[in-house]
Amino acid sequence: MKTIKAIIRPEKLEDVKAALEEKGYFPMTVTQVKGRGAQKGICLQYRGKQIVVDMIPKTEIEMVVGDDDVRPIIKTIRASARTGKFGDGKIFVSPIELVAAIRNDDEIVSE
Amino acid sequence: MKTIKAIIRPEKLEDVKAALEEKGYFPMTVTQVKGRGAQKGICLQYRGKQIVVDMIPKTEIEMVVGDDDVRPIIKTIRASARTGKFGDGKIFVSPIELVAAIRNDDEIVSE
Amino acid sequence: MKTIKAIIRPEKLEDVKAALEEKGYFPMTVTQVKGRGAQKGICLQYRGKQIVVDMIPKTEIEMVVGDDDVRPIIKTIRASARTGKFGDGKIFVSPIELVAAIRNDDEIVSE
Amino acid sequence: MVLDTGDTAFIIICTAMVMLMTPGVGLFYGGMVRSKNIISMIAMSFIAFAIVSIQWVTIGYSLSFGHDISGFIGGLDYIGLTGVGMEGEGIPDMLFMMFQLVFAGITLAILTSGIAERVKLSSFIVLGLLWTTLVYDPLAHWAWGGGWAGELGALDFAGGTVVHISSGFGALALAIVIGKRSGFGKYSMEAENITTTLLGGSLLWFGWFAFNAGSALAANGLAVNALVVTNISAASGAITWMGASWIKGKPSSLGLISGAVAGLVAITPACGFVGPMSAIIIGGFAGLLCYGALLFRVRKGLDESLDAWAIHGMGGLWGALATGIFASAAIGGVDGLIYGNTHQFLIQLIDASAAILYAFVMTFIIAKIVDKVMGLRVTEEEEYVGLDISQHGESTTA
Amino acid sequence: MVLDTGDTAFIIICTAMVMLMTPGVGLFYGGMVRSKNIISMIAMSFIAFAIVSIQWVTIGYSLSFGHDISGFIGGLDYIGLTGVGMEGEGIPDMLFMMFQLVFAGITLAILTSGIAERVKLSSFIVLGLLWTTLVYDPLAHWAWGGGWAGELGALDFAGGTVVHISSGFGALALAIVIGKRSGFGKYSMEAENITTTLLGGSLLWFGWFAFNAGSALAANGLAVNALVVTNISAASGAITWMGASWIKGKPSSLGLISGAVAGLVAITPACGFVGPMSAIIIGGFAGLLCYGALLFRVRKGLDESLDAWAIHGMGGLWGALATGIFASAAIGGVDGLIYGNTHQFLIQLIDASAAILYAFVMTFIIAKIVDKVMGLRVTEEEEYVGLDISQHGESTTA
Amino acid sequence: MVLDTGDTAFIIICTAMVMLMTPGVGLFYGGMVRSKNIISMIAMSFIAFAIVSIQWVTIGYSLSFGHDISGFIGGLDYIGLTGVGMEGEGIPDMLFMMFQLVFAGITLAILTSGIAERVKLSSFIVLGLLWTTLVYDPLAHWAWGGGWAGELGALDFAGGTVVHISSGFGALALAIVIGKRSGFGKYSMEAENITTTLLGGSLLWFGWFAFNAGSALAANGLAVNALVVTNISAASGAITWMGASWIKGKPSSLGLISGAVAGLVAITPACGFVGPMSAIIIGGFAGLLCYGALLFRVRKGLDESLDAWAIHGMGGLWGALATGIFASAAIGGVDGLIYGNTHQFLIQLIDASAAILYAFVMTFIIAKIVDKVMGLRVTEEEEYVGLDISQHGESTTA
Ligand SMILES: Nc1ncnc2c1ncn2[C@@H]1O[C@H](COP(=O)(O)OP(=O)(O)O)[C@@H](O)[C@H]1O
Ligand SMILES: Nc1ncnc2c1ncn2[C@@H]1O[C@H](COP(=O)(O)OP(=O)(O)O)[C@@H](O)[C@H]1O
Ligand SMILES: Nc1ncnc2c1ncn2[C@@H]1O[C@H](COP(=O)(O)OP(=O)(O)O)[C@@H](O)[C@H]1O
Repeated sequence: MKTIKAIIRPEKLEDVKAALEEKGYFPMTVTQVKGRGAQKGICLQYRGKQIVVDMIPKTEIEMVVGDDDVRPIIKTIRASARTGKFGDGKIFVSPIELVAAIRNDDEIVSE
Repeated sequence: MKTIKAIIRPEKLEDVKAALEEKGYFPMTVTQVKGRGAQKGICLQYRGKQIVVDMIPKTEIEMVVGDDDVRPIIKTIRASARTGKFGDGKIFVSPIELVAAIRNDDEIVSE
Repeated sequence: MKTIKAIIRPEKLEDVKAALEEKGYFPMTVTQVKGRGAQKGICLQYRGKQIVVDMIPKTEIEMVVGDDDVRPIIKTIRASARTGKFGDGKIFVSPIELVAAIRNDDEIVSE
Repeated sequence: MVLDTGDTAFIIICTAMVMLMTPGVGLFYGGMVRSKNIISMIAMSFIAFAIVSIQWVTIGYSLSFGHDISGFIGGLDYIGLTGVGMEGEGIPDMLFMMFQLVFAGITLAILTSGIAERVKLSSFIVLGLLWTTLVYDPLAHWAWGGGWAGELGALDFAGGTVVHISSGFGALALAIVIGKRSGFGKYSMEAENITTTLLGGSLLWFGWFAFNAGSALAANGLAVNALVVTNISAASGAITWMGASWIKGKPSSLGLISGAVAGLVAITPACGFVGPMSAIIIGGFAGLLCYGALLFRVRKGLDESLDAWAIHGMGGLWGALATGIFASAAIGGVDGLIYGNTHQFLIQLIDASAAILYAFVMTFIIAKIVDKVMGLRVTEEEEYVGLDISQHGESTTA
Repeated sequence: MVLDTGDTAFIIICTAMVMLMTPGVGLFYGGMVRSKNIISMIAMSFIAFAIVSIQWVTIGYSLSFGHDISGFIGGLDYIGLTGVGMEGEGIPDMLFMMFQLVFAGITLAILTSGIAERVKLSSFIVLGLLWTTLVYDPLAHWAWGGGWAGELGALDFAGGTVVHISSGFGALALAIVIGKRSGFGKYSMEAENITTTLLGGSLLWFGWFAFNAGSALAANGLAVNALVVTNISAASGAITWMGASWIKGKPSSLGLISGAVAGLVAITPACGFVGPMSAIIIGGFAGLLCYGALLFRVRKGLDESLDAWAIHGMGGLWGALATGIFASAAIGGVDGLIYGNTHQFLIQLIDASAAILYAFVMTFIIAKIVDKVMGLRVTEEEEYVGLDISQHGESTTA
Repeated sequence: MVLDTGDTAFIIICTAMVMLMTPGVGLFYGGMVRSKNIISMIAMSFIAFAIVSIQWVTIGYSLSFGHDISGFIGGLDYIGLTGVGMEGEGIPDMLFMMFQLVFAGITLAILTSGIAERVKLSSFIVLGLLWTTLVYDPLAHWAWGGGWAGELGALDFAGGTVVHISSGFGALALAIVIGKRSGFGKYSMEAENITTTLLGGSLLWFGWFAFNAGSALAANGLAVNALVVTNISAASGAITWMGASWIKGKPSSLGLISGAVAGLVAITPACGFVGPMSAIIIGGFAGLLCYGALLFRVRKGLDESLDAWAIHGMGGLWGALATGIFASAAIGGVDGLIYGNTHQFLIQLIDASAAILYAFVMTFIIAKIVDKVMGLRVTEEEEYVGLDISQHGESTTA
């Protein structure tokens, strides 16, 4: 199992959700975060000076999925969240060793 | 070391905290999130139509613990957060390689 | 690649950001969380009784970085976020297998 | 008598200020529910005001202030405001009608306490129309429209029985019929937007000056007396509730503002009859009593969620009796118990008891009927998701 | 005539209440934009009020109420308030000036709907000063200052054309000149702080009593009529809009409060001329019409963002016509269409059409000029970051 | 003289409006502290109002308005409101008492600026009772109750020295005694709920009309003058502060509203004596001066946290002097410096200086004593956790 953490533009959340749904991926956890990338946020011009607004609101989507689903999900997120401009976000993938349900005793152990 | 991420019903947080305390587990970080599981959220009937409310507020508890504590903690969370109905949440376990204190130079490296 | 998750005092965020910037580390994602450490939060005396305020607002900084950057970043965070008192926070390091940009098709795979 | 511009100006402004109390109740309540129901609470206050506005000008005013029928209800003389003119004593009759309208509106808003976070919107509208017609209008008639209570000599200057006992005990009946919120008693359901509640409370305190002073229907000494004792009672209630809750734990801001409201409720029937020093006692005791009632309710596991019963019901009861105790002929022409007039106290007791009984029983019956016919309560899922989304399709960050 | 303390007290308080409507508009709008622009919306209302306050006492009042020049504009007699004294009929002239000031202030605040979330602050200030001078002041003169519309016999009791048509159609022109918010139509831009909007709406409803009743300029029967029909129309509008949106989906609280505002707008020109039962119809139809206008606007992809056009513009138009339809000589001395007076209806039609045309075209021209000279709109980055940060250097949690 | 219904109506409503300013201060301040202390700030305003309400009717009114003792303090004639009746000149004496009560209440609320986010609740209550008795009551007596300042001919129409200098310089003394907030100067403590501050500011602006116009104690031309100049000064202060802060950086909404408050403060003593064009200057300069004072305070590392000193203290001082400069006999019967009356200016200078000295020193002493006896400040942990939790056991999402 892997966990995919995608940091996207908040205004793209609906599109991403819809695109994932279409492909059959439902479960996810969403958090409101703020962030900056390598571009250090957004530069505003103000009377000749540059003012950097460095903490931009972003939406973080976390999905724990089977190993084979990682690629299609990344593709789907990219397709639906991309604008081509700085600030589109990043996707991070890391390992999950165990997924346990709370409602019942179901468990999936990653080998 | 492992990190246990439990996504539970917000109204169960107090119970879960109390249950963990009783077993001697204190440290944790809590985040307000929203999410949906495989059931795609909650279905409301509205004049014959189905309206799906898909982003339900949840509480995420994150605890970084020793490997041997994983099982008892999962058990405790399950016991205190379970209602038996859809939406009870999930527990994810993943590896942590290093824990460093900020107050002093203590560190625990996972082997 | 590694992900560094630092849980710090909210009032230290500006200092930590500035210190990291100085060292050239920009990208990060920041979340408002609450937490308690081994000290079980903060104890207030109230008419002889002890009242524990156990969920203290904290700021979580997450940074995905190359393996070699882990040590200097931890050092920088410690230097800028430390007060020496309980509640200073923790830093957790865990593995990242893949970093994918959304804006374009750049990817970095951890070996 | 000719119209007086001072009195007319006064009551027009008072009407506006009392109107503002209705969203005030919405904000006051809205801050005390979980955030997923805050829109619902505020919207119900608006809806209460809107539907009562139309009900009142079409039929309610007539039922309350039309010619008396058997001491119980008013006749249909003023239906659609026919015959309500621009003449009057000091102020136009039409203005009196309007001033009474805003009282009817806020009363229904107070009632929403008993069904908070679980009522079906459509059912609330039906219930609200029935309640204002079958409970509020008769009670207004009894006290002020020529009904039996007024005839008996019961004193209710600004609505202790009509507004507060009716809505407080009504809310209790509703809470019993609709049942507890799911999870009540199992996990905490604490106030989530206290700032909003404090804002709502401010608007209530502000509007209450108009509510009570305006009930003199003229800008005269009696209005000033009402103004002064109203403020004293509010302050006194705030202090005693805060003090009592301090002894038990920490002095919460919710206790402070609830105490103020308790003091305001209790002085409402009395404010045209008692003096400043009595007001300190009336408000102070109201703070303690209502706080006690709240603790009692919680202990009993009753989910009258936002304490309309404890504060408006019990505060209104205490106010009605206190009027019978502290009334001073020098102020309002009637003496109370402390001046040896047992008779007045008994009248107050009868009046309050009748109002309690009537409001509780009628509300219970109406609620049961609405529940049978269309279901009073949302489904479990709708309740879990919250009324903002399930009833209004909306959500708010604050 | 001597001053009357009742009337003077009345209009002083009404002035304060109408003043409160301006931040009321700010809160109402502020809750409907994305949180990153909430400060900007509220601040623009304050700024509107501040700059109009100074404009009005230096020149605006004179342009509106100075001696008539060709029916179009007032002369410069009252520049700097020279000659505006403490005498007057019932109330001091100076108080009349002040009561009119708060009307001018709120009108500019309403206009900000059309440029919400994308206007450059400095340009708004210049635009606002031009607009109030070149659009508001002439319109106020036409209707109330001795201009052609008043002479023609057009009825506008409290500002249907002057305040609502002007700001509503002005906002439409602005929206066209400034262009859509980036992302409009592509992703949802739903209201994020509905509680704030409901609070703003409450202050509007409250203040509107003063807006309309105060326009009688005396605490008399006419003021009371205005008060009563204002409330009825608001309630009626709230109910029909809620009802209509219920049929299409869920009854949102935004619909409820928008309907109330629609009802309030529509009754504004009419409130001194029509009776209570007409008010039910005027408000009820306003709720439906403005809701329809909103849906139409959305369908057309027009980003007149906070619906000043749909609610104030179309509601104001309907109100102007409704005055010509439902006016009753028994109330305001003039009969309308339903009493057989076609003439009055035609006058209303001419007046409203002229106001629409003038407001739309002039606003369009002013906006174009400001846009050319200094740029009306922030940069894409500034818009993305939000006006709170980019224009004010601030941000707020709520 | 007989009572006048217009005047009585006017002052009753003004009383209610000024009352609303006290929670207005709470909201204004509450939005500017960190969210963990927002309840505490608002609650302190309520508590201030509640305890002053009781203090005033029992003893405070008498100390302020009882028969003069050596020009310094009032006698005990009116203890418990004995002898305060329903007769009076134009308005009942009892109403005058009540109107004065709301002034005393808000003044204590303003004072909380200096101890924000770090005061122990119990100590604040004791301090507040001492302060209102030993600082406010004498100052009110000096100016309005027959004390030396009034006798000397000092002009203070609505409370420049009594309300604003006293609370502003008092807050400064408190801030010095209690010490900086922990972390002050080390990390940023910016306003977190600006919407709440803007709302509070709106209520202040609204209530200030009643504060100043009501101080005429009659609905007459003088009240209208006060109303008009009050608004002009507020607008002018808002514009200059915004402008000045624009030059230095971005025009924040907090600067805008602070400038409005600065203008309102400065016009307070002057509003019954100066005309509209003077008001533009008074308010405009107040905006600049108070902004400068704020920058000075920050530079000096003084943690008078919410700038009561910069705005109320310095604004009040400027207002007192400005009254001596711009007063015009045509308006309030006295000429000022610009009409050649140096004498009046000197009187104003003496009066303001005495008030500053008295308020600062007495507050300092009281604060020191309370600190010694019971500790003025919470512990470090309590401060870190925030006063909402540590003093009230509550927390709020907004
Ligand atoms: N290395 C990283 N570690 C943690 N978060 C990151 C990293 N890089 C990017 N992010 C997150 O992704 C968001 C968007 O990143 P990117 O598109 O690179 O940003 P930008 O163009 O705004 O600089 C950032 O705001 C931040 O929250
Ligand atoms: N695979 C997953 N990845 C990320 N989050 C998940 C996943 N599955 C469940 N969750 C989180 O756990 C919550 C509860 O899950 P579950 O009990 O399956 O939900 P539900 O019954 O509401 O569909 C979800 O709202 C979501 O936040
Ligand atoms: N083992 C852990 N797992 C998850 N979060 C932790 C852990 N230990 C500490 N934290 C987080 O770090 C914060 C600060 O920790 P620490 O400095 O130990 O806290 P404190 O002194 O407040 O007890 C906590 O509030 C919590 O959010």
